[in-house]
Amino acid sequence: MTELAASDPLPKPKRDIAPILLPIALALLMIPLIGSTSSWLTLTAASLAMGMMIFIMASGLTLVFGLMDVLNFGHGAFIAVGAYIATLVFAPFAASVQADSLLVNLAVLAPAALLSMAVSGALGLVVERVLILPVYGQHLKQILMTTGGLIVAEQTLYALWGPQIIPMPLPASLRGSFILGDVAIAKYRVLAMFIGLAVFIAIQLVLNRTKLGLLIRAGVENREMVEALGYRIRRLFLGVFMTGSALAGLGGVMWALYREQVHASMSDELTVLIFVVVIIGGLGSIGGCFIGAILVAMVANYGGFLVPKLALVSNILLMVAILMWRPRGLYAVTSR
Amino acid sequence: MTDLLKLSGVHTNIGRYHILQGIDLAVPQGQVTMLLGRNGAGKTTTLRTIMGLWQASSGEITFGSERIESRATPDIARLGVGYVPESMAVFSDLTVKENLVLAARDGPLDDTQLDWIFGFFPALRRFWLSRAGSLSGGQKQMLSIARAIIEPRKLLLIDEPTKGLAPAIVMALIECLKEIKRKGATILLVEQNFFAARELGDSVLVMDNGTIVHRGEMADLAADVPLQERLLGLSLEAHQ
Amino acid sequence: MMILSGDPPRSRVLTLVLVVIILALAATPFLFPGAKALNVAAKICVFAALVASYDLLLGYTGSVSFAHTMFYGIGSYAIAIALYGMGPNWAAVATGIVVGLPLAALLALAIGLFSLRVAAIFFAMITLAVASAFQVLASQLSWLTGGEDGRSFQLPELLRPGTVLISKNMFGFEINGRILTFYLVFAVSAMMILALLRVVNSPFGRVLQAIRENRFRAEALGFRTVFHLTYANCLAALVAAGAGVLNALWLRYAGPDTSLSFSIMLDILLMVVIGGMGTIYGAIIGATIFILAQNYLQSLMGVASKAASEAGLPLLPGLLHPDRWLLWLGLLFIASVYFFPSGVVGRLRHGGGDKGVGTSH
Amino acid sequence: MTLSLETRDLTIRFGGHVAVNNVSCTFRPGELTAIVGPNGAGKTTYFNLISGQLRASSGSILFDGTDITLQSAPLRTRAGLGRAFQLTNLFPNLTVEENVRLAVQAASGTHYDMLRPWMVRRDLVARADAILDQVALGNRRSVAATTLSHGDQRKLEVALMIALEPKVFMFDEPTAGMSIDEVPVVLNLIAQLKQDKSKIILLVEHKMDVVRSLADRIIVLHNGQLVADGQPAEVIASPVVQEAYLGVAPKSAA
Repeated sequence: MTELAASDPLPKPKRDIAPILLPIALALLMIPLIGSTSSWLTLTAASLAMGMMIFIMASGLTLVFGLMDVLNFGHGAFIAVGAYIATLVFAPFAASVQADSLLVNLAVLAPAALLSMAVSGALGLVVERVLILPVYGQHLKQILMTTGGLIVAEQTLYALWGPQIIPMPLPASLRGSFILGDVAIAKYRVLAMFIGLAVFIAIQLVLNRTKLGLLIRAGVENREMVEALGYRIRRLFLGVFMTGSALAGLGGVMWALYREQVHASMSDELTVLIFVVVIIGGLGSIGGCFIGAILVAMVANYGGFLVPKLALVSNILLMVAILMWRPRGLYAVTSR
Repeated sequence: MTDLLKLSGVHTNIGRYHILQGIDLAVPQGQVTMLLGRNGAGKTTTLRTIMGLWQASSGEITFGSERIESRATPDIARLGVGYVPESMAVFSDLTVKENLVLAARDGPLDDTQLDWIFGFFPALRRFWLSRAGSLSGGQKQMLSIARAIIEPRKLLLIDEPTKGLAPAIVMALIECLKEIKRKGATILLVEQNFFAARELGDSVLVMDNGTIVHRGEMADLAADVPLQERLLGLSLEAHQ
Repeated sequence: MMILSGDPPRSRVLTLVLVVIILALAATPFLFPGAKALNVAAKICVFAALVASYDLLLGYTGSVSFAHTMFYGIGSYAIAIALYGMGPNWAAVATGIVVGLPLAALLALAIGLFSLRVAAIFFAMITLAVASAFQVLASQLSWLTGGEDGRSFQLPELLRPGTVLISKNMFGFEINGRILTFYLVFAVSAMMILALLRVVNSPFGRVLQAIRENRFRAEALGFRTVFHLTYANCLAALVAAGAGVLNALWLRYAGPDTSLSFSIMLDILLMVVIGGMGTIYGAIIGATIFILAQNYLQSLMGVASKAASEAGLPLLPGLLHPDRWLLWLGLLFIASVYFFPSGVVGRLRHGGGDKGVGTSH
Repeated sequence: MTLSLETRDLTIRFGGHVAVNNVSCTFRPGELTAIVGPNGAGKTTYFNLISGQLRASSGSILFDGTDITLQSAPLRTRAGLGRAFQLTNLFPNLTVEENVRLAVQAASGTHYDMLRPWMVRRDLVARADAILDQVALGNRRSVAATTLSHGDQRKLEVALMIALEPKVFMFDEPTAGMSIDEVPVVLNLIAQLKQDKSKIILLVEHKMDVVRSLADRIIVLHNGQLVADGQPAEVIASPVVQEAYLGVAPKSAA
């Protein structure tokens, strides 16, 4: 492949870095407010871990919207389904989960996560074909149909598993914290951060370094032209939708382990959270979604520490503040 | 000479609008066929219907030996049809390189083909790694055309490539299209710039109100000023 | 005709159905004695008004709001907190109304100015987020709202069941404070629905429809659409809060489950879709069908579930359990959006030989 | 003070593309100005800048002595700028009469009247009906706008503008896509409006015969720039128009 050195200066567009600086500035601003460095480090680590989990859950939603102009109000259902499926694996292997060996734990955890992703991905296929296909291009009906889908999914979970909360204990080797001096960082949070970052980097690599990613980015901008170049975008979309659903499932498992419990109503709670994140990030923007997730988690953690009462409405306040600054979110996607 | 593309009795409705009202046309192999006509005559709709972006409500479209009127756009593209839309539709978020990588559907970019394209449009080499969105209108048009010819296509559908371009760029474009034609491509070209049309066209079709109102040799139309005026609604008084 | 603002039902069957519903509601205390029937009738009245106000948003402006129960809840809580705090007197009722309704309108104003500038999809998401924050807030501020338990309160003397206004030996029926409360609910709901009918058929209402049809063009005609949408949002919030007041007065209680929960939001969505969006009359039909089904079909489900479990069928008992009521509603909802988007009213009007679209002459 | 509409160095850029480039022009009452130029010359964009659908990158617009460059579209309409759109832009599921009534209502300043049913406003209804008769749509008044033929929809589009009682009429290709027999109705309407010498009329049009029969003045846009301005006969004959319309000169192509 030709790699040509540019002979003339390229008119590089200015990179919009203000949103990237935002969480950094917020974190730095909190050092004096929180006072103790160790608390600050703990809270920051907690924020990043939580942010990564939220990002994993929200990324599919924002990508699907950007690519196909479909807003799935039922995205939260994939999260709950993922979590429930994981309990299916956890229950019979409770002994392995509690074994004090990382390898044994992972031998249960990894298949559980994979199965969850497979099931929620498959569910994504069904949802796209049944609920979304008939209402492309009609926002109002999309909202109504997918809301209906959310109810049905949630109620089915109740019917199958009952209304009780199912405990989902952390595997033994992931309990406890890493202690660095007087800073304690929970082991599971480190894992969550690691997985979240891996997912983010993977998404970025796919989007920027592969032809598939180019297709997705091009499709976000102009679906017709991608088709006119000879690519079957419907299949591409279905693939993205299923990937997004599978990621939601993965996020569900991680969230369940974080809370150490599973409940059908978790989809409601998380739907709101991921909506706030994708609104803040700018509908359709992966980078915005990533920053938005971290911001939401930071506000929740720092806010919860400083002004516990405020934590209840902190998301809304954050959203209002961001939208006053940028009415279409941090990174507005150009085509809409 | 065989016809590469043939439309017979094609009607297209968009919503409640009956835009194409029975189009019969043939694009001979290896020629540049001009499609002229005033705004709203249905030229763009004709190209979009061929490309499958709008579904013909009736009629037949034959490409080579295949019937394509009910095929999906990607399948039509894969038969070897390149499309340069009126809006250029470059992917502005992608770099020039990435735009071309996508356009080279079946493999990596071919260096000789690329050098050939750079020969016409040096700007593309210069802005190889820039976002397409930062290009000027003319450069976007070049990219859009480059995208359609980066791999050999049997048929090119090009919609008003000179629209809104400065004269010097128009000249470069005309040269490029002539070269593509020499290489054996078949082109159906929508154009409002009559001089560009005269330079390039072998045969000509004129549309009005969703039908073809004139078909003939480009040279004949170019010589017949009253006919031009009648068909295109343009006044050429100043040249008399 | 003026009481209907020149927008009659325009279908003989629809007129008949509406008349039957309204007469049955009005005569419930006499026709169907018993607390349950009266409860169902009162709930139909309250929800008809609530759904009609939602229709103003969904059907006439095309914006999906998930914050409607929030306004409903504000009305309910305002009256409950006032009567709980100030004791069962009329001043408390007045305070609840004077505080609750403007509060709802103000909040709607803020949300509207904030989110109606951009796409409809933003409005839907933002209302969902705000409503859920409000729900959390209401359950956390338990010193004010009673938390998860809610607030029970006493009504003013006149409205209590024990207050006998006309004794049984006069007409053979006893008219007591409970029945008076029912008629209060009935009358206020009817007034609110008629007022909404007036609004949607006013010049203002036509602008709302114009915005729904083509917002860009409405702006080009000189209408500042953000303000129109925001006014509509405020009006809808006011009526919703009014319905909330009635609901609390009837139940003598306000709590998260009866006035704020997300499932009420879904009920409203379902009622408006079943009844027919953009008709106002659809609200009456939708509320009646839905609430009758909820109260009478749900018990049927219980019977079926028990039968299925006795027959030893797998899965079915769980799916038919009355608690899975929402599952079936969800399916019904999807089916009605898909197959039946114009609702009962749309079907009746269409089948009723009305060929005009919009208003006929 | 007489009515005036002026654009000063009006410019708009989309990314690297300058769609309208430093256009300065003053429009006078009693004068029908046709704006011509090839496809993509920036005519509709220029219209969108004046009527407020787009915001200028630089330059200003003065209307009736006020700088309206930063005003929103609704405010400009209220100030008296009326616009008929190139692509028919109606309220599809409302009746023909309701479409016009909405415009009449906007012109009368009735924005937030929500306590009276619309039929009580007989003045609005009567005016709407009168305008429908004027554009020969009186017999279609109670059908939905979407069921009208293309030509009738164009007429309705014009009716909406007339109903606004604007000081400036802006027609964007009013006869585009009309069948031959429908064209005269619209042209007669424009000719009628021309009788009122206190109004400014702007017309974007491709068909030169239409321009020649109606225009008092022609301005030519080419690649976003104003390249000619003057009497119809002299502008049409000028070489710059030939080049703008017909492309590069033959000698340079040789």
